[in-house]
Amino acid sequence: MPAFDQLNQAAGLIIPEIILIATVCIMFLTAPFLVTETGQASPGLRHRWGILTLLSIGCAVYAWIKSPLTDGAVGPFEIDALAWYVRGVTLSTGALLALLLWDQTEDSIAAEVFACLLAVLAGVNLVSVANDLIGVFLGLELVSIPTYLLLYLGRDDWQSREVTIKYFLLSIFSSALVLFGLAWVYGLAGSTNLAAITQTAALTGAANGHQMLTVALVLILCGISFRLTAVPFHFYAPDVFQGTTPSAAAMLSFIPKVVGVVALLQIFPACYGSLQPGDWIPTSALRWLLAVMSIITMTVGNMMALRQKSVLRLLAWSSISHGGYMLVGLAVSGGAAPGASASTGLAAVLFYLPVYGIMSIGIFAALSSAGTKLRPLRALEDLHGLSQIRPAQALAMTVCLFGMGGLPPTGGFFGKLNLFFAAWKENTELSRTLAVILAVNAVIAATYYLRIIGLMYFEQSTVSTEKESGQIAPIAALNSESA
Amino acid sequence: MSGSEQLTALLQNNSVAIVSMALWIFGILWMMPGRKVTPSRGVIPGLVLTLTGVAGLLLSFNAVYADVSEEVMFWAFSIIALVCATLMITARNPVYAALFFALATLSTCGLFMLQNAPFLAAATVIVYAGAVIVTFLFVIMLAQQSGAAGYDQTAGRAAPTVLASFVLLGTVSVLVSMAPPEISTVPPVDDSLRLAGAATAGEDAAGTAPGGGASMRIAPVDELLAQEAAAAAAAEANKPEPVVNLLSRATVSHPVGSMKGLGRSLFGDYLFAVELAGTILLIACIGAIAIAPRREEGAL
Amino acid sequence: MEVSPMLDAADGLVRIPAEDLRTLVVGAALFAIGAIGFLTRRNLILLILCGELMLHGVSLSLVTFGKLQNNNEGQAFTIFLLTIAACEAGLALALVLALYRSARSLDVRLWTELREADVALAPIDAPAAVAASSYGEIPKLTPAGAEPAELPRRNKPRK
Amino acid sequence: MSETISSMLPPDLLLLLLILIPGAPLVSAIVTAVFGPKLLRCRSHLPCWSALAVSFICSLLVLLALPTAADPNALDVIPPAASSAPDESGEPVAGDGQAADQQELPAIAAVDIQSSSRSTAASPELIVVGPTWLELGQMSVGFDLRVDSISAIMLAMVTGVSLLVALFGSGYMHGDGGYPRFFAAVSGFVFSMCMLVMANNFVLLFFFWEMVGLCSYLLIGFWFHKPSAAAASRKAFVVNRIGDFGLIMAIFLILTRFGSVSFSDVLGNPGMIADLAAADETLLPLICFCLFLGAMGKSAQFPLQVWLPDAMEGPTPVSALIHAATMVTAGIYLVARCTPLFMFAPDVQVLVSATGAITSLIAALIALTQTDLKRVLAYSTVSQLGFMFMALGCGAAGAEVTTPAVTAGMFHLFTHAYFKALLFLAAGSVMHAMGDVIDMRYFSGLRKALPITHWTFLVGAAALAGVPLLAGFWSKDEILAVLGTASSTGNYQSIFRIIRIVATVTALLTAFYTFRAYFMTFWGEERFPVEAGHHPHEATPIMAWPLRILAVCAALIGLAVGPTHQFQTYLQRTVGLKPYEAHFHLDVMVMSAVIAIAGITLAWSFYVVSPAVPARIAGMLAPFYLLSQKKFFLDEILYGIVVAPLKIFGRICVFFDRAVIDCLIDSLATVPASVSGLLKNFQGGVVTSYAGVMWFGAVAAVVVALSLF
Repeated sequence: MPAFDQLNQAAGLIIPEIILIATVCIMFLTAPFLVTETGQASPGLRHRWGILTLLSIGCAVYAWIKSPLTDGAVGPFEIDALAWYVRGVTLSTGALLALLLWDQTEDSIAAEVFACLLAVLAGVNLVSVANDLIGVFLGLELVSIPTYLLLYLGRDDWQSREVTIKYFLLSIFSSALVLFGLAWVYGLAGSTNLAAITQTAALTGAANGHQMLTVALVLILCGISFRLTAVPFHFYAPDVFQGTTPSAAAMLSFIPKVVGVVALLQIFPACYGSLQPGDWIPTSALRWLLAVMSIITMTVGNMMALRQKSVLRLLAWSSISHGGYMLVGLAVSGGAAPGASASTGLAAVLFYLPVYGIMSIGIFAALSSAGTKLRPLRALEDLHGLSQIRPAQALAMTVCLFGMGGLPPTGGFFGKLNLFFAAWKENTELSRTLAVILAVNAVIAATYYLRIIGLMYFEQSTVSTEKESGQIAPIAALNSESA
Repeated sequence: MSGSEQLTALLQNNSVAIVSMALWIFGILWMMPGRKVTPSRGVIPGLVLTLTGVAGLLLSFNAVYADVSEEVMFWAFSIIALVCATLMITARNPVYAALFFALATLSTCGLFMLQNAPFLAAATVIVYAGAVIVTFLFVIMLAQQSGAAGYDQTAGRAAPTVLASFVLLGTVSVLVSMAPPEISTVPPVDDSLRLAGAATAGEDAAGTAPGGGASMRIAPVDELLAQEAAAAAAAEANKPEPVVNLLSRATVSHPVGSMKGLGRSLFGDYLFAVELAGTILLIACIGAIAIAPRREEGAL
Repeated sequence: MEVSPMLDAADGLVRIPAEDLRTLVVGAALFAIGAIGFLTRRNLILLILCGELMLHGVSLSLVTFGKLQNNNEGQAFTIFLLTIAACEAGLALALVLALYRSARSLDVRLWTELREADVALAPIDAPAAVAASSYGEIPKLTPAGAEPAELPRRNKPRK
Repeated sequence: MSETISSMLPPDLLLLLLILIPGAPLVSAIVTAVFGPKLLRCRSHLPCWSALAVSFICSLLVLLALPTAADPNALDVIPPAASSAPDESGEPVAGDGQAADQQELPAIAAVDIQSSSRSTAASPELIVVGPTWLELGQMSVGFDLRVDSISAIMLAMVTGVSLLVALFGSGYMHGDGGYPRFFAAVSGFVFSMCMLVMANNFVLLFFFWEMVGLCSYLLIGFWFHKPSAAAASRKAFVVNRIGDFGLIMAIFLILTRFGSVSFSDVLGNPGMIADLAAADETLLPLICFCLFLGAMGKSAQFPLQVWLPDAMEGPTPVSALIHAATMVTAGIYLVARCTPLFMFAPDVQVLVSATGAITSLIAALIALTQTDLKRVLAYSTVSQLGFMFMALGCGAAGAEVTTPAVTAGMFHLFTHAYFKALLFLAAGSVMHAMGDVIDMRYFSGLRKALPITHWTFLVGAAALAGVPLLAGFWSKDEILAVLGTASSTGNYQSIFRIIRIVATVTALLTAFYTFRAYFMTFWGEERFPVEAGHHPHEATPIMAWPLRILAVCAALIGLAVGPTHQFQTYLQRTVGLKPYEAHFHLDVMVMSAVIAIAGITLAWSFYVVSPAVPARIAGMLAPFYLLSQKKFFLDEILYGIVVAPLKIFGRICVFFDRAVIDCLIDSLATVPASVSGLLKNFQGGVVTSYAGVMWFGAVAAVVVALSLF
């Protein structure tokens, strides 16, 4: 029975995700029994859940290393190089995020929080391994639904509720956009299977097919741009980052971007009949759209970041502008110019993703460990003189901010350089314009990153010294940065 | 053709659809609450405009189902769905809005029936009308015991939003009515695949059944055989082996939308997706519990 | 019986019959109407219902395409859509209740504490002022001996 | 003797010596800078002393070993392990001997020591091929070291004088708050100077040329809280930049035309120089002029001499170190080193001579009337540097004069280092005793109070004045002799005749003002300034012994190497110089002796016998006196023609910057603010309006994509 054989084999392809999801189920199902009705939990419960989480991620990493590559599979899952890479990135940053969440959560909700994190990681991985529109869609939802919970569970106050409802409403709105596009893609291609769509598209030239396909793809792009925080789909980011906990913000700054990029790379190349994302050559309309969006995103993100007084909001806008940088890579990914490698832009984006993730998580980790429960770091004034009070955190943050600003010799510098060269080497007017604007924006961005560093090192402190909390996360982030 | 000529041609060819959409727009705007709390202008003119608009839009397609009863059902369900949707988004009382939503959902389910999806129609009715709407109504009642609230009497930026939405709708309808998209149907199953499928399904020896048109009926066997011959000829034309979700294919014994066919699809091709959806449901359930305020110890 | 147009096409491409196009347009219209409601209304529950309406549009398109494509994938997709919509509805209800407990209102514009620092708040109408004018006054018994005051026409309760 | 030493020095050891010479001061500088303020404090001199001693000993060994170490004829006395290294190829070869060496000195990879392929008995040279440091196109710049005759002499002189100055300085600076800083800077300075003279390419030379400038900046501005010191250090730095501009232009020209910046390739290739000179007759004069411009800045030649007298604001040991013996000699060294280039630019050589003449005359005239003891010495330094340049430029008279000219200049540099260091240190001792008062009008008759200082100062002054048999006598004779030769041969006889007269007059003036200072300080009635307290004290032993040693050197060094022409013989073997037969010029000797004694007598008669005379003469020649006292108004003139116009230009620039550029930039900076001010209105916190913008964006994207499709 080939069909059922296929299914049986498919189970072997997603062992890391199965491990993660099994852990999620265990945690969700047992957690309520360890908490009293009023929400009291035995102190230190979070350590047990945290260890379980790390254990699960460790097992998933092991399974990931052992996992085979199945290029061109037709079943529900396909592990190509992209999926393999994304899995690695997700799991490793997931471990960092788990460490970051460790001391930021209360014992009573630790299980839910950690389980949500694992579910999110599994969702990202599933999007990357799915070989089916439905798989991609469910993966996306597996990312968003736990995210609502993470946002809500972080704190119990007005702001966290506001954050959750905002993210929730905009998320379902963007999901609807994606779904409408997906419905039309299915309708025009005749199958939800990405391999089948690829084949049909290659046979019938779907890239030049009906204009409805363009409409559908544009709607999908718009919906996914919400995850990439591309302007004008970015609105939730500043408000949400400002209102939620730093750990949730760290997750939110990175994971949705990964899942967005991966989802785009799963759906779009298939609709153009390319087996590999690297072969994808978008139509000029789509390229223009990506390019314009990236220009607007970079510029608006940086300009708005310049005027921020809240450090979390500033980081949100910087996250938006980073989304713009990534869009540059996507816009030039389909080189189309003779001699240019089509995958240069993609490679640059895929390199930039983990670099950005580590930097971003590092900054939020430093922020959350430098602040305290009583006095979290929110406004830029809170950072004054941080180097005297919390030198380790200030240093970690400085390193990460240097990376964000793209100053050599950090990874951020090479990431931006890769993107720049990818755009420059494509050697079209559009891509060169993109490259120039990228460079200009990098310069603008450097000013506010350096301003933060200046505040930390050259201003007088206003923060009272309190017991430090959560030293582990920034150090972990720093280590991975230097590695 | 230059851009302006193209635009003129476009407007001329789709004048009916465009005019009806304009009427519909005016209908929505008439009924939509304003920026400030003002008394309702009365629904009748808006309702008339909306009805005319919806009917005109559907008429502009200039097509009918082969079966008259189907045609009547289509008109009834479509118009009820769209008008109720319009009333729902313009209703000043959220209870009414929820009820209009229920009505729109029911009509949509009727359209599902028309599109060979009886199971889905039933499932949607059960899920939405039976669970979602009722729950929402409970919440509305709970929240608004004191009657009308100001925020239900106002709406922001109605005109630009309605225009933008109808630009999208107009784009879609003009695109598909001017040049109906050619969809790529899945190529017929060739012998080897069909054998594999036959071995799987056992009784599916008859191969595929065309689900085109309004057919829920089974085609005569000889016609099917002729079709199979044609399909074999097509398959021989050096095409690569098609990639399909085998178990989702409609067969003679499992036509599109039948419970068996859908079950084979869900628990065959989409087995993992079902498991995944189950996990998501679990997360959502526990999440909803976690979000819900904790009760005091001992309290119910 | 009408021969399916799909078998006429040698290259595997067929035109969608016009009668099914109508259904697709109905789906798109539901989607668009839902979007309008989502963007203009202020009641949290209505917003979520409008989101569901958009998903109805998507479901209708999927089901129609499923019929056209002669496979069950469209319907399977719809079922997953339904599942996710149910998940979101459940979460939404819990969330709305939690929000209602702290704000005592379902107005989405109350939730604007997080915004750019120097942007003016969107105006929020006082609900009390509205109750009188919207559905009209609740009929009361007039004092004995007085003529009942005639209600203005516009303020008649809407059916 | 040299044979025995070189046979004792296998190449490994030789390499070690070469590395130790700059390495020891570098280590000392780092150690003192890092540990000085907290750990060493008043013991900060110890690293410096030991490093300079090591450096000096190594320099001496190298100096003695050099003539044979790299001599191909002497190879057989070098152990076989090393004989593989100095081969004919000229490329670095890692022989067996080097393996052990690399283990010892892992920091310097692929070091090789070799005698150049061009090395002959006539010009021995040791070249260390260091790690490559800079690769630009075909240019590759490495830390290549080169020691040949001229470098060896410079090294010995620099390290020797520096060691004595450091000894003196530990006494002089005792108790100063910046004690560790002083020794760190001195060590750094010596390191830079050693590297400067050991560099084997122009870029490395330039690098350390700038390092020397930096260290001198730090040392001149040592008491930076004193406004005058800060201003002086700034002035020195800025004036030097003008010269550095010339040097860097010269290096660019050399790089582009010669395709290399290595001394071996450029200077050791007379054929190529001749070809280039023949191909483009303006090229070499241009290069040489630029090089000379650099030398003018560093060696304080007219009109860039203004920084040196002001630089006396630094501590007196610093004056002795930088402004008498070492740093200012860098310019002389550069011109001497580039003799092969200058040979093809006789016009520039004449310019060198003329500049030297003008400088020395002006400086001597100014020195006549200065009352600040250190300033007198500073102007005498400028004047003596002018002498050296006069000599260096004599090569214009013909190829056969070149080598005598260069050796004469270098010889004067060599002797001058000792007696000028001596004079400065003695002046420092006076200053120390007088409570930091150095104006000669406030004290006199110190010979009884400060006997050691008195005697040593007398020796130094006599040497400077050119009293026969003392150091200055021999070298000044050489210069006058070579000037005589130049004024009787070649194309520029008339010019050199004038220069010779100037030199003679300057020599007379030198003797006069030196002894004027001496008599004013040490003779006459015994007077002390109030700052000195009731009893001035003689120098402590740690200050006295360097004075004694230097006095002995100043007295004997000329006698030791002058009559035997050993210096000349040694120096001739530098690359680019031709050996010649040195001989005495009795006529010149007699004349210069007469001049010296005349000058001294005049000073004696004016300031000891009849102290009223100078005042009367000053009254008679009031305008000239004023001119001299005010330093010919050179500072003012420079201010008027250079600084003031630049200031006005600067004002204009500032105005332009404020009014135009700033306005532009400011308005540019308001763009993000205004744009974000507009954008912020979309960010009002209402979630449905966010969704609205998303929706508009999506619809716009659809429409745009379709219209572009």
